[in-house]
Amino acid sequence: MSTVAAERAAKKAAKPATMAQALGRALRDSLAEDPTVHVLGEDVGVLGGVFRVTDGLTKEFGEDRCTDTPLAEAGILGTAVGMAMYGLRPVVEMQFDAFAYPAFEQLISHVARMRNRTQGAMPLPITVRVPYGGGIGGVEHHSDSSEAYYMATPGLHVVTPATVADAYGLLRASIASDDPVVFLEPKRLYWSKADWNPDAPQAVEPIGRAVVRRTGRSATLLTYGPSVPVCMEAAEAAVAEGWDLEVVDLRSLVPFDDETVAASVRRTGRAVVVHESNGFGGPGGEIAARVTERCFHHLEAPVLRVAGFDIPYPPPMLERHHLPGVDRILDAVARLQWEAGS
Amino acid sequence: MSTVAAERAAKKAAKPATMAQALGRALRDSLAEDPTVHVLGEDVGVLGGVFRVTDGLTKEFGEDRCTDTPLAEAGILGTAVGMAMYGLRPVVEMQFDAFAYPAFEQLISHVARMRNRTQGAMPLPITVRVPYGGGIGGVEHHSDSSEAYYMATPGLHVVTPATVADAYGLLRASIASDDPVVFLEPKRLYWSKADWNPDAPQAVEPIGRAVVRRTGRSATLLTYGPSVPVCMEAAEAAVAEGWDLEVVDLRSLVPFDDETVAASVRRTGRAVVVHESNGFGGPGGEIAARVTERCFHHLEAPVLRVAGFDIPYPPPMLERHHLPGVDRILDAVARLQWEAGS
Amino acid sequence: MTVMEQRGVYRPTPPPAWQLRTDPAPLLPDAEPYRVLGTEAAGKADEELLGRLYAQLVRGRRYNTQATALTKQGRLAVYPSSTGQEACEVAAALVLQDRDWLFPSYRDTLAAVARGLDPVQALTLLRGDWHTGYDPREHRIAPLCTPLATQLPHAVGLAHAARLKGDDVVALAMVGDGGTSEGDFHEALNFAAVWRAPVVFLVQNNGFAISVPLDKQTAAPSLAHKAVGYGMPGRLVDGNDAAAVHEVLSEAVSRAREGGGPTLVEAVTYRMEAHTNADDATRYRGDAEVEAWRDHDPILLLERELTERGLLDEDRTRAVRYDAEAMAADLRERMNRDPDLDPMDLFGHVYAEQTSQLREQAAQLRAELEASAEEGAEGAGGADGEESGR
Amino acid sequence: MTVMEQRGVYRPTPPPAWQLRTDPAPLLPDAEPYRVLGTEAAGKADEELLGRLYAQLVRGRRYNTQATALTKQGRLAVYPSSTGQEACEVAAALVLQDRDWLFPSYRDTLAAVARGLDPVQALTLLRGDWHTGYDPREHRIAPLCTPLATQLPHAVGLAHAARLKGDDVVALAMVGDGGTSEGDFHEALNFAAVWRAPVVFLVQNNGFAISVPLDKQTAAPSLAHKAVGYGMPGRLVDGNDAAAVHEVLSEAVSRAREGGGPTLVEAVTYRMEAHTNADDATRYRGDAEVEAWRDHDPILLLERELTERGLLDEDRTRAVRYDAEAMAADLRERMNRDPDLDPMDLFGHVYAEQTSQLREQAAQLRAELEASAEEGAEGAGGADGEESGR
Ligand SMILES: Cc1ncc(C[n+]2csc(CCOP(=O)(O)OP(=O)(O)O)c2C)c(N)n1
Ligand SMILES: Cc1ncc(C[n+]2csc(CCOP(=O)(O)OP(=O)(O)O)c2C)c(N)n1
Ligand SMILES: [Mg+2]
Ligand SMILES: [Mg+2]
Repeated sequence: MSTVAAERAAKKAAKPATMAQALGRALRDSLAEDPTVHVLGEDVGVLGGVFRVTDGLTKEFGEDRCTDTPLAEAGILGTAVGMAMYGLRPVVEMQFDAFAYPAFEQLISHVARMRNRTQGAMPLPITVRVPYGGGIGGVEHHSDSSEAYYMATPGLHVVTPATVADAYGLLRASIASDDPVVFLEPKRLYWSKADWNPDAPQAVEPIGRAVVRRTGRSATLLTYGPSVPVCMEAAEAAVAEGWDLEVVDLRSLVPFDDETVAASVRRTGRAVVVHESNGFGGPGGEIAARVTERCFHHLEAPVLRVAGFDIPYPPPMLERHHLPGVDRILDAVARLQWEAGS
Repeated sequence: MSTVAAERAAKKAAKPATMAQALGRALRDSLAEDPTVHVLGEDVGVLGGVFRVTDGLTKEFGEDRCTDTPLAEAGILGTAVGMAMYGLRPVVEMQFDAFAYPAFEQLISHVARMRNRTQGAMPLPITVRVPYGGGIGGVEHHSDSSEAYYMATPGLHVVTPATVADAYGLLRASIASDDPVVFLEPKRLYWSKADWNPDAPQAVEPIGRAVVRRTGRSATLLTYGPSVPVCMEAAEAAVAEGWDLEVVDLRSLVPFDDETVAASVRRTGRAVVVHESNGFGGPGGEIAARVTERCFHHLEAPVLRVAGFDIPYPPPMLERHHLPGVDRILDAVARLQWEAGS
Repeated sequence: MTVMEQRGVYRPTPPPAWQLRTDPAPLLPDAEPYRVLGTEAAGKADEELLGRLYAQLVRGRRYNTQATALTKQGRLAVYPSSTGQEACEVAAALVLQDRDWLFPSYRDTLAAVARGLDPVQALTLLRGDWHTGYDPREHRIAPLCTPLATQLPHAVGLAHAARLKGDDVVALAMVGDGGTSEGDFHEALNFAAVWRAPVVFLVQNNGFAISVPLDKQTAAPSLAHKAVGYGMPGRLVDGNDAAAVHEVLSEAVSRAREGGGPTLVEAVTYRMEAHTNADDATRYRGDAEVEAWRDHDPILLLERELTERGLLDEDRTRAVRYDAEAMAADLRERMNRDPDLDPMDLFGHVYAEQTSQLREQAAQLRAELEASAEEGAEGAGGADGEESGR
Repeated sequence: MTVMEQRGVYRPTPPPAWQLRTDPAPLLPDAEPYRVLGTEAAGKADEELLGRLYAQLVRGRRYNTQATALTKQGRLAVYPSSTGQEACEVAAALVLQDRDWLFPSYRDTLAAVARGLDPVQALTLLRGDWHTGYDPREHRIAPLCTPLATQLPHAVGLAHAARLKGDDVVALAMVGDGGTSEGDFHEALNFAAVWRAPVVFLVQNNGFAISVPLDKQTAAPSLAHKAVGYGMPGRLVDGNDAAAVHEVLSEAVSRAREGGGPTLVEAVTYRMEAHTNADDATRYRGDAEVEAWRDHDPILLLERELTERGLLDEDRTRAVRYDAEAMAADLRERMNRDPDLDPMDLFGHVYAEQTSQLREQAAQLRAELEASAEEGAEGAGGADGEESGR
């Protein structure tokens, strides 16, 4: 069968799959292919995780490969460090964003630095899976967007998928990476669906490459994770207003794909960064600053930011007012000084 | 005696004091004036802290007011939360920047949010003193610039002095604040000296106001804490190159003084943000982005950043290559596209 | 002499003069959970107290079933039921004086309610209209705590502060078996013992942390055995025996009140429902185990005792049930009303004073709300353009 | 059967059928630190071992004085001396097989040296030319750990991984009395016990955490009493009695090796010097206390024993001293040379592959270095424009 024919057949066999299923499949395939991969976390065993991402893994690979740990996040990540020191490749699940905070010291002071501290002698190929973001009606401490903390920590990769296929590809790549990766899973996309054939040969996306999800000429929306579908929707709605928006899904916050991003903004001359995380001190500042450094003379307007407000994450009944939505994105696009230039 | 005369007398009585002494005096005066103030931390008692900032406090106020705790940072901050819940005003010392990380969950999930979570019923007037930054030849984990983490956390104030007088005034204001304040003490300025009269009525600086340390017309250096003296030095050196640099000492990263900063940059049309913290994901991104948002049409060049490299803090013998110095600042100033405009 | 100076002035001395700092023997728990109901000790139990416990257990169970029902009607975002654990919840509330403080976890809304908090306020967090639905200082009930074990150092700090101020206040902090594995548990107990803070730690060992059974959580003889490592007494009690839990907690509260320092109490109980309504317990445990615990139901145990002793007649039972039903009906009725929310509250109480940044953001939201109200679209609530005084 | 499935299948059963999960009695430490030297047990001690311990103690003391001297000459940024604690340091090194792993804290460079690591490599961190001066995998010595107690979960994870792989490897992790207060201590011991990981935790209780004495650190009968709360044996040993520490650690290592799980060992010792050369111990402790411990010096204790038994003649003593002096001379000589540093190493090993951002930054530094080299200024080292292969 030719590659084209194979691809066509694979596409035909594709069935709707959720992002959670694709993530689970990535774990399964990693466990199957590489005996040094171990999954550990709270409730990842028989329960299959509170989001069911690890469903079936303990059954298929045994408790030694997919392990329910005691309830202690620093302990989980700390023991994962030890396991990685011995040559294993641990994949740690943090149950929710805010419950990764107890492991912060281990993450910052050890995970991120061990390779550097030992001049390359002891890399730590650990993947830390962190469900993040809101929009699922979670009560407090269940909806934080904590990516700014990880971005500010040299030595970590920070990756986040927005599609079912990327969920698989990026998680495989993260587990295969010889560096520690904080793998941020957008909670509200866990149940998002796409046609996907888990048995077809899957593309393993390289870490560190953004992708243009929609080409456009008026302005660029720079976004990632849970905000990607929102930006796509905004771009569709913008057509009616006469704007042809380009949408860039960053996919990897660290390393940052300056090339793809700058190329897009140079083309369009205008940009809005969109994310759920608080605006102040959030990822958008870094992104806007580096785009401006690189594209200053191409910019018709300052790079604007649409972000969560600078408040603790709100209670479920109010979260829709906090989360960047289509209208707020279009409002920002409207402020891109259209009278000023092209 | 007139105010002017009193001021003159006070100035005359001023003697060289170090920043560490001014901080200690601020603690002392706060303890003396307000019986609800309590100092706690590791070695803050008879030892007087590893930087001697709390020297003499236990002797003067007793162990109940200045308390050596067990060695557990989450426990220190967590018990401080409880003390504040009961109406006390704890001032917590973290021994070094990286040793504040174990307290991260308490800081993010409780300290920063308690007021908001309880709709104002339970504010937490806690000051967390964190010695930060490098330049003192410290071995690993003793020189982190962790301000980006705190800036990204709504509900915290983030304050850092650069002068002896500000050390006193800002710490007094932080302790008096009804909000939690992360008070970042630039380690390498602990022994910096200025003429200062501890017995003169002291200005208590309001939190949230930047100050122009040097006026200039060519470009603005936006900086804070340990980098302020470096920027002042750079500004002096710049004169020879024909640049008249303005230096803004931010003093408070949260709340951010957009007014003072934007006014300066609008005046000069060019800006460089200077800090020790890693560049990527560091405070500079936020600062550059918000300056650009506010001053876009006044800018002759993109706001540039001079920051620590995106690496784990280096060992003592190499740190001078990492820390932003005068040359690196002047190199950035030179890149502000002088041919392009005014 | 200050509080901090009251401690022994132990200094490490050379090993020839070494001695244990305290005698471990009295700190160790008994080998069996302490029980009252159905034992000789029951004879000594205060009848009035047993009656109050009974009324509260029945009310508590009804509260649990009502709250669970509200999740099905979409009136609660989530509910972690304490069905089966009512003896612990109720006893924890009843042993405290008004001036004492309770530090509940997310599962302990019932303890707050049994202490007198309005159930609607107790459930605010789980309904999702705000994080904490009551003024903690007014009720001396800390906010329901979700990040596990993080409330324990708070309890220690508060109790310590009260002691420093010379106030007669005890703090009782609740945590689950899973929560004992967290570092904050360790640090809190250690601080409490070193400071001799008037705190009681109540661990409800309900057998599971979500799906994880106790044997994957700890290898200790019992959780109460952890106490000796901090130099405080550890007590093991049958957590379904309301009289026993009350007695053990009362003793611990008295000891704390009298300056005797903290106590760790492990109450052995069982979580009869799933972790929350969102959980599927069949994935990790069998019916048989759950059924076995039904014989040891806290209401059943107490009812048996009261009946045998002729303390429970039909009138009393009816009155207790009536009271429970009235509470449930009121709760149902009030929870069925939509809470009155103002989106502008988002910007309230982030800081004592709003920063200029928050003022800008509030103005933005206000404008959005006004615009959508003008559009006649079903405006996103409270678009009156003013912050509520809430 | 997999490793994880070997645990008992304990399930919480209703309190009528309750039982302690393990017998606490054998887990509790004795009331006195175990001693060998000067006791009857000494008769059974292996003479060859005593001789080796002695040589290492003398060498260790010399190492400590030499390192301290190097701080005065500005050749070390800082040195936390283990003077007085050599028995623990040396015994920890000697009980391990080659394939076992050592997890030292910042104070434990001597343990690494006693295990055979080049002292210059051990001191790299404290000299300040790099963070870790050796390849941890080559030597089975984890990087010297500064954030307190954070190395303990690493030891557990490594030991667990080895067991999963079927390798006969034990991990020995060292921590101070102050470090036992950290949450990571708790979490590590709990994981170790639940997983029955082959780890030995050695707490050197040297009386102080910088200035804070033990009585402000814990109210426990002893630190070894913490063990029962995790379900592992706790052992108390005279930390200045090298033979006793060796014996207790050997037993613990053997138990771990044979699948018996972890042990917590508290060695009672004393820090004779200040916390580091930068510390001023007179601020928080008196001379009398320090002097009292001089009679209990680890070298003295062993010397007395060896002399009484006629195992230490002048030749032997001279040989031991000679060896120690040779080590010190070599160390001094090599530490007096400036290390050869390349600033471009800053960008090495942040990631497996340099990111484009780091490449840009490396280029910037390279340009700066070249410029300053050209200026003829005493160029900031290694400006050859290439990353070293270091
Ligand atoms: C720090 C932290 N980690 C993880 C969670 C997620 N979580 C919520 S409840 C729970 C299990 C708690 O078990 P236990 O302490 O036994 O209390 P129970 O639910 O049985 O009352 C977990 C893991 C959390 N809330 N906080
Ligand atoms: C997490 C953390 N907090 C604080 C420190 C600062 N610090 C370094 S050593 C020390 C005292 C440690 O005492 P102990 O554990 O008894 O070890 P010892 O120094 O006596 O060997 C402290 C507080 C640290 N290194 N790590
Ligand atoms: Mg439980
Ligand atoms: Mg010590």
